[in-house]
Formats: sequence, C-alpha cells, structure tokens
Amino acid sequence: MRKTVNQRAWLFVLPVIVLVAFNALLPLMTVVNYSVQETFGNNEFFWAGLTWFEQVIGSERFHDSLIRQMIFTFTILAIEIPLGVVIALAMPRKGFWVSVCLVLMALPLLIPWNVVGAMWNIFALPEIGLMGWGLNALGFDYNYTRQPGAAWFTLILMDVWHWTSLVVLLAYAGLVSIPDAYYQAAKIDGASSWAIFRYIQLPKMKRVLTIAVLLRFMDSFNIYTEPVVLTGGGPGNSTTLLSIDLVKIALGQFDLGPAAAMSLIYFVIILLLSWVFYSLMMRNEED
Amino acid sequence: MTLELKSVVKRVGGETHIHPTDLVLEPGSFNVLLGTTLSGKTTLMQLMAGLERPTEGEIWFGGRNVTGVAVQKRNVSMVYQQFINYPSFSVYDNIASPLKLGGIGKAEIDRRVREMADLMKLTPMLQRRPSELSGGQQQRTAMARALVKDADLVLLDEPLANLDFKLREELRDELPKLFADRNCIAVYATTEPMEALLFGGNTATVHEGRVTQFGPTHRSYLNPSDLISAQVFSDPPMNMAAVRKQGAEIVLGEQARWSADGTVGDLPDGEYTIGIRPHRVTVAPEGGQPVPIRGSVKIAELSGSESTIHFDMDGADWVSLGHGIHDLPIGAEAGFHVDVSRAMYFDAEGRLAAAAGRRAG
Amino acid sequence: MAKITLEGMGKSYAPDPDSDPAWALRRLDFEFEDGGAYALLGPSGCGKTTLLNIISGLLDPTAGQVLFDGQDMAGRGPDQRNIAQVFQFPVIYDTMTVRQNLAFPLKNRGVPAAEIEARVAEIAEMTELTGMLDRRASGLTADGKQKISLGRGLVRDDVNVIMFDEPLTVIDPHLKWQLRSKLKELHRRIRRTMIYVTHDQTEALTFADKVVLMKDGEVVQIGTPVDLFERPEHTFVGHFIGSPGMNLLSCGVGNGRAIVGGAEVAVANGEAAANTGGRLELGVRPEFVRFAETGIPVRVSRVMDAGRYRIVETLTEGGEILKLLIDNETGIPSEATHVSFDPANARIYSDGWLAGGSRAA
Amino acid sequence: MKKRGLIPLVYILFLMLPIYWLLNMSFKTTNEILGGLTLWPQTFTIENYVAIFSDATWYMGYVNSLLYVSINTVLSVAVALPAAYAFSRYRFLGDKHVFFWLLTNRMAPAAVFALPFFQLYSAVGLFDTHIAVALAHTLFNIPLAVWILEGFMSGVPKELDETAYIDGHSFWSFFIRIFMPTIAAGIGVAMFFCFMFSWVELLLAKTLTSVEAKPIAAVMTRTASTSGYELGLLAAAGVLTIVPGAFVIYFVRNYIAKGFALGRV
Repeated sequence: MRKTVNQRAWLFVLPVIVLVAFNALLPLMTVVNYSVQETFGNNEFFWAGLTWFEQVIGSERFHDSLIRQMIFTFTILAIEIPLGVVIALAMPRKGFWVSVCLVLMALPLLIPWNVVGAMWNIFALPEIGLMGWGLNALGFDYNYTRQPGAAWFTLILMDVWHWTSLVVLLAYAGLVSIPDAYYQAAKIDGASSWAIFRYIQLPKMKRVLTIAVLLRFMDSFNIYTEPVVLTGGGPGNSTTLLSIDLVKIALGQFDLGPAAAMSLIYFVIILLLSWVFYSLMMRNEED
Repeated sequence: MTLELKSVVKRVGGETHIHPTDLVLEPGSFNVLLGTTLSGKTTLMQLMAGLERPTEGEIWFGGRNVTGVAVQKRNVSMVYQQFINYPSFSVYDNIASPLKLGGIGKAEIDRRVREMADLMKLTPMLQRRPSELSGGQQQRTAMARALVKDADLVLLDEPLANLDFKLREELRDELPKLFADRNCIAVYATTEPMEALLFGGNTATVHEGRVTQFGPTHRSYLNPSDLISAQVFSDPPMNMAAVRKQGAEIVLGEQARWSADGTVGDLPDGEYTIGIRPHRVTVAPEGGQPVPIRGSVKIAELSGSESTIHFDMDGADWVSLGHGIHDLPIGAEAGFHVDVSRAMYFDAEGRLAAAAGRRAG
Repeated sequence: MAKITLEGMGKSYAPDPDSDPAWALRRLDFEFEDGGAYALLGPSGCGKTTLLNIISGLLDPTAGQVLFDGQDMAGRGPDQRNIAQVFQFPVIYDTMTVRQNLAFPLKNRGVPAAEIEARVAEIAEMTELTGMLDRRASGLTADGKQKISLGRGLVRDDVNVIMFDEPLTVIDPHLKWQLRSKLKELHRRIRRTMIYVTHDQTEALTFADKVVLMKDGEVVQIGTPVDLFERPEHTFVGHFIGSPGMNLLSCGVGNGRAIVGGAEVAVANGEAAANTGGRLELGVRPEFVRFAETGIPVRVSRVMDAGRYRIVETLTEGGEILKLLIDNETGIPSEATHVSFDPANARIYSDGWLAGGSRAA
Repeated sequence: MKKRGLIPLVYILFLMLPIYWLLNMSFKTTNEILGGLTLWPQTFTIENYVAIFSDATWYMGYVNSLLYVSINTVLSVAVALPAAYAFSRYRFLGDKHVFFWLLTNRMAPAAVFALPFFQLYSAVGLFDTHIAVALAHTLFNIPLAVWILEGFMSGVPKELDETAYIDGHSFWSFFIRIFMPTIAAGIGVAMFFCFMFSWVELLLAKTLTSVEAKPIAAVMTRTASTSGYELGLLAAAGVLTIVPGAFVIYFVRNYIAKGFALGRV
C-alpha cells in the first residue's frame, strides 16, 4: 500500500508504547539490575559484575535444563507442524462441517493452561485415568509419575494435544486463501497430488507456516504451567524445562541474582533462535 | 472559482513524482488528464484535492492560497477507479453522508439524495448495502456521493476503467450531461485518448510526472506541441519514422518521397521525425496526399467493420486502421497508403515543427 | 486436436431444472471446429464462464453432452481432456523459474528431458519469454505472467483446445493490444482451437473467427464478426456489438417498408416483417445513417468528435435518440434536417428478434 | 475422498478424549473415582457443581477471571486500534523497529517477568487488583492485537479514508463511524485472541493476586494442593473453565480462519 510519511503517527502508537514499555522495560530493568548484584536480604545489594552470568553459563544444571528444553521444543515442532499441515490438508474446504471442525479443534486452545495440565494429570493416571489404565491394560508398563520415559511421552502428547490445532488453523487459513484457479490450472497441467502440494499449497502456506513455527517455538520455549501441573518437573529433574528451573531458582530458592542472569540469557536465546528461524524461512522471499 | 497550480512539485523520498507544473482550470470546465498508468495523473489529483501537500509551489483556489488547507475544509469530491463506498452504510446513507456533515436540514438532505438517486438510476437500491450491488451500480453510488454536495472541484480518477465495455459506454454518455449545468471544475483522468476526445473540454497530456501540453482537447489532438504529447494522445500508438527534408521534397528512406507542400515547405532542410495517426495509414489511397509505402504484415486484427493491421515498416512497428475487412496473412508483403498531408513533423528536440499543412506556433 | 461438439448441453444450479428460468445456461447445440478461434462474448452473468468451465471439465453439464471428436467427455476431468486454460488472474507456480513453469505440464506427463527442453525453447521463442527463462516466475509483470500461463498451454502438442477467461483483465491498458495481437498471431501460426471469454467486444471481434454472443444464459447469435456487425439477429446483438450500438426506433410496417413516425423507409426485410406481430422496431447502425434532404425528420442535439470520426446525436419527432457516425469531412446541418438509412443495413425487429430471421417468433 | 475425512475425525476424537474424561469425572462421586475405572458415572451426581456454585471462593474465581480478561481485552484492542492504523497507513521514523520491538514482547517468557511484575505492581499499589492482571497481560496481547488489526486494515483501500476526508469527516469521525464498522471482523478476531490468551494464562495472574482478584485457575491449584485429592470437584471446576472459551469460539467461528490468513509477519 502507498503509505504517506507522517510523523504525527507516533501519537497513535504512543499509548501502545507506554503500556508495553511499562510492562516490558521496567521489569526488564529490574532483572538487569538483579543480574549484576549480590543480595543477602535486608535490601542490601552489592555489585557482582558478570559473576552470575559466568556462573549460570558454566553451570551443569543450566546446561541440562537447556538441553531438555531443546529436545522438548524440537520434538514438538517436528510432530506438530507436519501433523497440523496434514490435518489441514484433509479438512473439508466448504460447508457445515468446516465450522464444526474449527470450533472443536480450537477448544483445547481456550482451556486455561493449568486445567490442561490437570486434565492430563487425571487422564494419564495409571489406575483411574483412561489413558494410563488403557496403556497398562494393553500390556505397557506405564506410570508417568515414576518413569522419566513415560513422563516425557505424556508431556509431549499433552503438548501435541494442546497446540497442534493452532498449526491446523494457521495452515488451513493459508489453504483457503489459495484461489480455485490454481487448483484448476494444476489439474489441467496434469499435476499429481504431491506436485499440487509441493508447488502450490506449500509455497502459498509458507507465510502462515512461518508464523506457526515462530509461535510454537516461542511458546514451547516459554512453557511452564502445563508441565508443572502435570509432572512438577519430575520424576527427579527429568522434565524440568528452562522456565520450571528458573522459577525454582527464583521463587523456590530466592537466588535472585542467578535467576535474573538466567532470565536474560534465556530471553536472548529465544530472540536469537527466533531471528534465525525467521531469516531461514523468509530467505528467497524478497527476490 | 478558478483552480491554479503554481510551479507545483511533488517529491517523495528521493523520487520526483511531479515536476514543476503550472495549470489553470476555469470554473465550469471539463478537464481531462490523459496519460498511461503511473504517469502522475493520480498524484496531480491528490494535490488538487489537498490530500497531498506539494513539496514546492502553491495551489490557489478562487483567488485564495489553499496550499496547506485540509481537505475537509475544501469543497471537493472525488471518484476512484476502485468502487469506493462506505461498506457499512446503505446506498442512501452513502449518498447522504457528505450532506449530513454539511449541516443541512433533514428534509433537504432527503430531497437531494432522492433527486440524485433518480438521476443516477439508483432509486430501487437505496436501502441496499454497496456489496449487494453490481460493479456499475457501486460506481454510480460513488458518483452520486461525489455530485450530491455541489463541490467546486470534482475529481474523477479513471472512474470507468473497471467497468464492462458497454457499461463504460453508457456512463461515458451520461457524464457530460451530469456536469452540463454545474459551475464546478471537473477533472477526469483516463488512459484512453478516445475518452478524452468524446468528452471534449480541455485535455492535459501527462507523461512521467510532467504536463506536456494543456489546452482545448481537439486542438491538442490536432496540434500536439511535441512528440511525447502526440504519442500520449494516440491509440493505437502513433506511427513514427525518420525523414529528411531535401529542398522541396521529403524523403522517407528507400520507401517514399513526396513534395513538401504548404508550411512544411518552409521548414529548413534536415532530419525530422514524422508522426502519423493509424487511421491516416490505409490500404486503399485516402485523403489529401496519399503516398504508397510497403511493409510486412505482423498481424491483421479484424473487427466487424474495421481492420487494424500491424506491420513492419523498415524496422519500425506501424499500424494501419481503416474501414472494411482486409484479411492479410502474417508475413505478407503489403502496400499501404499514408496520407502525408496529415503528417506531423517534429524536430530533433521532439518539438512540433509543422502539422497538417499548418505551421506550428 | 479435436472437434468439440455440444449436444443439447445445458447447466442448471437449481435442484429442479425443469422449470425454465432456473437454467444458468440454456440447452445448446454447437460445434467448435478444429483449429478455429472462438469468442464467448456477453455481459457479466450471461453464462459465458459457465460454458467455458463445462467444456474444460471443471463443471458438469446438467443436461446433454460435450463431445471431443465424437467421444462423450462425461466423467472426465480437465486433466483427461487435453485442454489448456489461461485465467483472468495470472496463475503461475511462484517457486519455479519461467523454464520450470513451461516444462511443468510435460514433466507431469513423463515426456523425456531432451524433448521437454526443445519444446520449452520453441514456446519461449513464440511467447517472447526466451530472455527470462531462468528468472523466478513470480518476479515477472502481469503480462509476462499471462504469457507463462499461455506458454504452459502451448507447450503440449496434444492440446485439444486453449481457453482464455478474460485474460487481459489485469494487463495495463497500453499493453493490452500488444498481448491481444500476440494471441491472434499465435493462433494464426499454430492453428489450434482457441476459445476466448470476454465482455469486451473489441477483444472478441478482433480475436475470433466466430463469436458466440450470450445473454442471460442463452446464446443470442453465433456468427463471424461481420455477421454480428452487419446482420444482428437480435436487437441485443445490435446494441452490444458496435460503439455506439445500433439505433432502435419504434415503427410500423406497410408496403414492404418500415413506417417511422409517418415516413416510409426502405428496409432489408420489409416483406418478411409484413406478417409478424409483436412490438416492431427498426434497427440501423449509426454507420449506416446519413443526413439527407428527405426521409425521417430529426433535430441535431449533440456532436461528439472522436478524432477520426464524429458521433452526432439527433432527436426524432417521436423523441427517440438516433445517432449517426460520420467522418470529419462531412458537414453537419445546424438544426432541423432529415436522415436516410442504407436500406441493405436497416432491418425490422419483432419483440427483439429479426423479422424473418432464424429465431423469429 | 472418504478416506481423507477420516484424518480430521480421528484427530477430533483424540482431542475430545481427555475432555470426555474430565466431564465423566466431574459427575462422579469421590468414592467412585477412587474405587476404580468406570467409563461413565455409575452414580450420577451434580454435587461437585453444586459445591462450586455455593462456595464464594469458587465462583468468585470465575467472576475475577472474567473481569480481568474483559478489561484486558477491551484495553488491548482499544489502544491497538489507532496504533495498527498508524502502522498500516503511515511511514514514520522508526516504524519498522517499533513494530518489531512490539512483536518481541510476544516472545518474553512469563517466568522471567513473574518476580519483577510482583515487585512492580506492589510498588505502584496495584497488587491483588483486576487492573494489575489486565495490565500485565497487555504485554503479550497488545502486540498480538496490533499485528492482527494491522493485517485487516491493510486490506481496506486507502481511498476509503480519502473519500471520507473529502466528504468532510474529521479523522475520528471517519475512524469511529466508518472505519471501525468496516473492519468489524478484524476487531472480533483480535478480541477473540486477546480473550483467549488472557483467559488461559495463569503464571502472571497467580503471581499478581492473592485474595481479592484471584483467578479461577489459581483457586483450582490451591484446592488441588490443600484439600487433598478432590478430583471430582477439580474436574467440575475444569469443565466450567472450558465453557466461556467454547462460547467465544462459537461466536467467531467464521472469522478464525480469515483472521489468521490476514495477519502478516
């Protein structure tokens, strides 16, 4: 669109900037403040320099959380994105069933996150949960409160349950915006279903899929409530992801300095990875 | 009220969209801005309306400098190529909208809306939403809104371009009647020379951000001030060729030579470019001074009553447009006749040197 | 290459197609001859795109059959009919280069690589895309993209028919005629059946050997451009073809002549009209009306100069508008005068249909 | 074609299973739940729901949640509207950077902000108020609302604005009377997403409240930990948290797909 230069547009953006800055910049400054100080309670603070950063970056505990976080995020991305696309492709394009599908699929997205955790907590209980009972009845030895493997399986299944619909909705939105003429042209050109997907649907979904990957990446990296309610990070520390660890340090142990330093490192990792994702997916887009 | 553009310039970023332009539009006049897409017609209209502020120069309206005056405070109206209406309003409310803001009484608004709807053949659709109308009716609604408030300046930016051929013809026929007894300045942008000619009035040819010529439409058509204006004002494109004047003769390469009559004879010897409109190039000899030339046919387009023949004339693309059906095969060598008495001669700088037997000046 | 036959073919979207007004496309028998250039012409909503989609197999007819070389196509999708289509908005494969786009239909059909390369080179030459073969298709302008769509149709040598659905809609006005004549030229060179859907009479008449003129889901007349221009079967044809359209005057009939406001006028079908009832009208194109000493009395009301001709609007004593199309050299009488018609091109219509014509009541 | 429809069907069944189980549990007595697995309530009871509706700590949790979610939704969309308009219509110094900066806030982990938020809102005296939660949630909802609205607004031709100004509308008259009705669908979609993300968020909501503005989700966690395993009650409360969301989706069902498609990166 033809845009005109107008510096007074700043006035329109100002309320947004003030509100977001209040919520983002002030706390961020607090975090930065803590991250370079040492406290022994009584509101006494001492300059600590980069000590906390060095400590966090060097700590085994942080490495483990980060690795667990990476495994979790990439696993759910590897499942949810292709699965979401496949489901979107299989959905009807028109008619009554579209609305029904969309409403039912969007339902998990609107359930408070701790309820999601609680729901799966109950659902997966070995004796009285349908899934836990079912798996054991089928001969699997399954108890997520005791087996790290089972805990991971449940955690990932829960996330797939919770968030795949977002990918479906985005991919579906991309699909329905493709004009019929493209499908007609492909039919006329004798394209196979695979070719239609590869050369029409996938390129046209690229933009929304970029959004899907970014959103899922960011949100899964930030995930806290659901795993805490489901497993509490256990058994042991086997499902302690970054956020859980952070809260344990900050609120559990009240180690404000290390927690703040970890927060910043954490935030920077997200920003960096998001940027990498974004530039990778948007490559070739400009020419 | 007279509208004056005084040395108006519009630059956006580093780009100059409008080069220094002077233009005087009289009240009651119908003015056409003629030029290709992106030639600067729309920018000119936005400057006139006050939607954009000129980078340099002034705009005067009715003897008052209105350069910085907000568009809300100028009595103008505008119709766009896209069918722009308020989607959430009914047709009635769309037309009434400018009046309601003008502080006019309810009864008077109602009277004027209904009168305008009647004129624009919209009466049966008054309660409908614009999205429920056909393209032609949507554009009629937009025009009704533009005309209902008696604006001093009515701007029409290619309003018929998105309509079907016959609808375009119908509205084109109605438009001059709508403006007949108004004392406003009408400005109409179009890419089609034919539209400019049918409306008459004045025409400004616009090319790459410059008004190359402004004056009464038919005079400009017959006496383009330069090569560019002539090209802009020709559809199909003007045929051009390099010629040489040698004494009393004009030489067109190996193809033809003819006697330089009238004012053409007064031109100094040398190189010129001639421009000849397609309908002056015909298969059978026609007009005052037909001169035979040859070319190889690229394609003959036949309509029910006319033939448009594209051919190659010594490396230049030429077009012949004439009555009758001449179905010439592709690649055929064919003879045509050029009525050189209608040729326009342009000098090395592209200025008109002589035209149609008259000396330019 | 094939002959396409429509046998009693019709389309209805209503659940109960027996009620006549429900037909989106009335039943129709027609034969598209192999190698012909056809245009489906009509205002929006006339059913021309429906017809196109039935031929291509994107829609199924409700009644009747579509035959390719005598073979019923029922149940066969567009991929099994060996057709090609160019859509209103350019459809290209964004992620591919121009070359890959052109090769796509061949690759899908398992044509050997060497042959693909040769065909693509040949078609690129024809469509003037050679220089851009390795560019990303998404980077081309609208006309370039339409050429790619066209090229994808041309690249297969087994294509039965190439269809165009208003292909010039998104093309810049000053480039339209170039692409239009390119299409015509390609048809002349390769002689493959082409069907062109448009609402623009100029596009239809210049492109097609035969024009199918449609209105409200019904074919009104099929004929060469000259047929449609000179011998309209219906007043709608007279109106839709030609600009301005055909004049219509209410008339009576007597002595094998038309009677207009008391004056007797010689017409081409006076005898045939003698026995027809219904509402009678005299139809004559502006091109075939001349000022005369005697004839029908008129008053000149408006003159529009279109550059290469003038359109004169006159009013008959009955208050009906009668337009003349005359050249620039002929004088125009100032006020009251008479007009006469070319008897071979003036006809009587009864309830819209040509009296004595094939479809007369 | 038939086989293709199976995929969404199986997926929806998978989605419904845990919800069915939650619903199933909510109508059971505690004894039945702990007594063993039953596929539907043997002794059907609405006790759990009665308990929730007769206990102020329970139902006030719903009221609190709905209250701050509503404030947040209205606030986010109201300030996002003019900002989105500026981004879609004007170029100004730093426009792209501001837009990107806004979006980065969508990436901020709530866990990082939990403690500073607690201190910040305590310092300004807003701790344990609905306003505090509503304001805190604008951190991620405003960027989202700006982003969605900007997409919708860019789909409206600029000529509409110009026509309104030419007709004599002032900016705000145009914006409220003409522009907002034109992008009503976009406003609906933006409100939907704001509602959704505010409704489902717990960490910040829990951190910023203690008694007065405590959200339903927080009441649930407390119940789960203090009164042992009252699973039936917990299930009933969970079911009730799904209800408002289900309502909201139903109203915007026709716009969801469109809302996603029009956003831009």
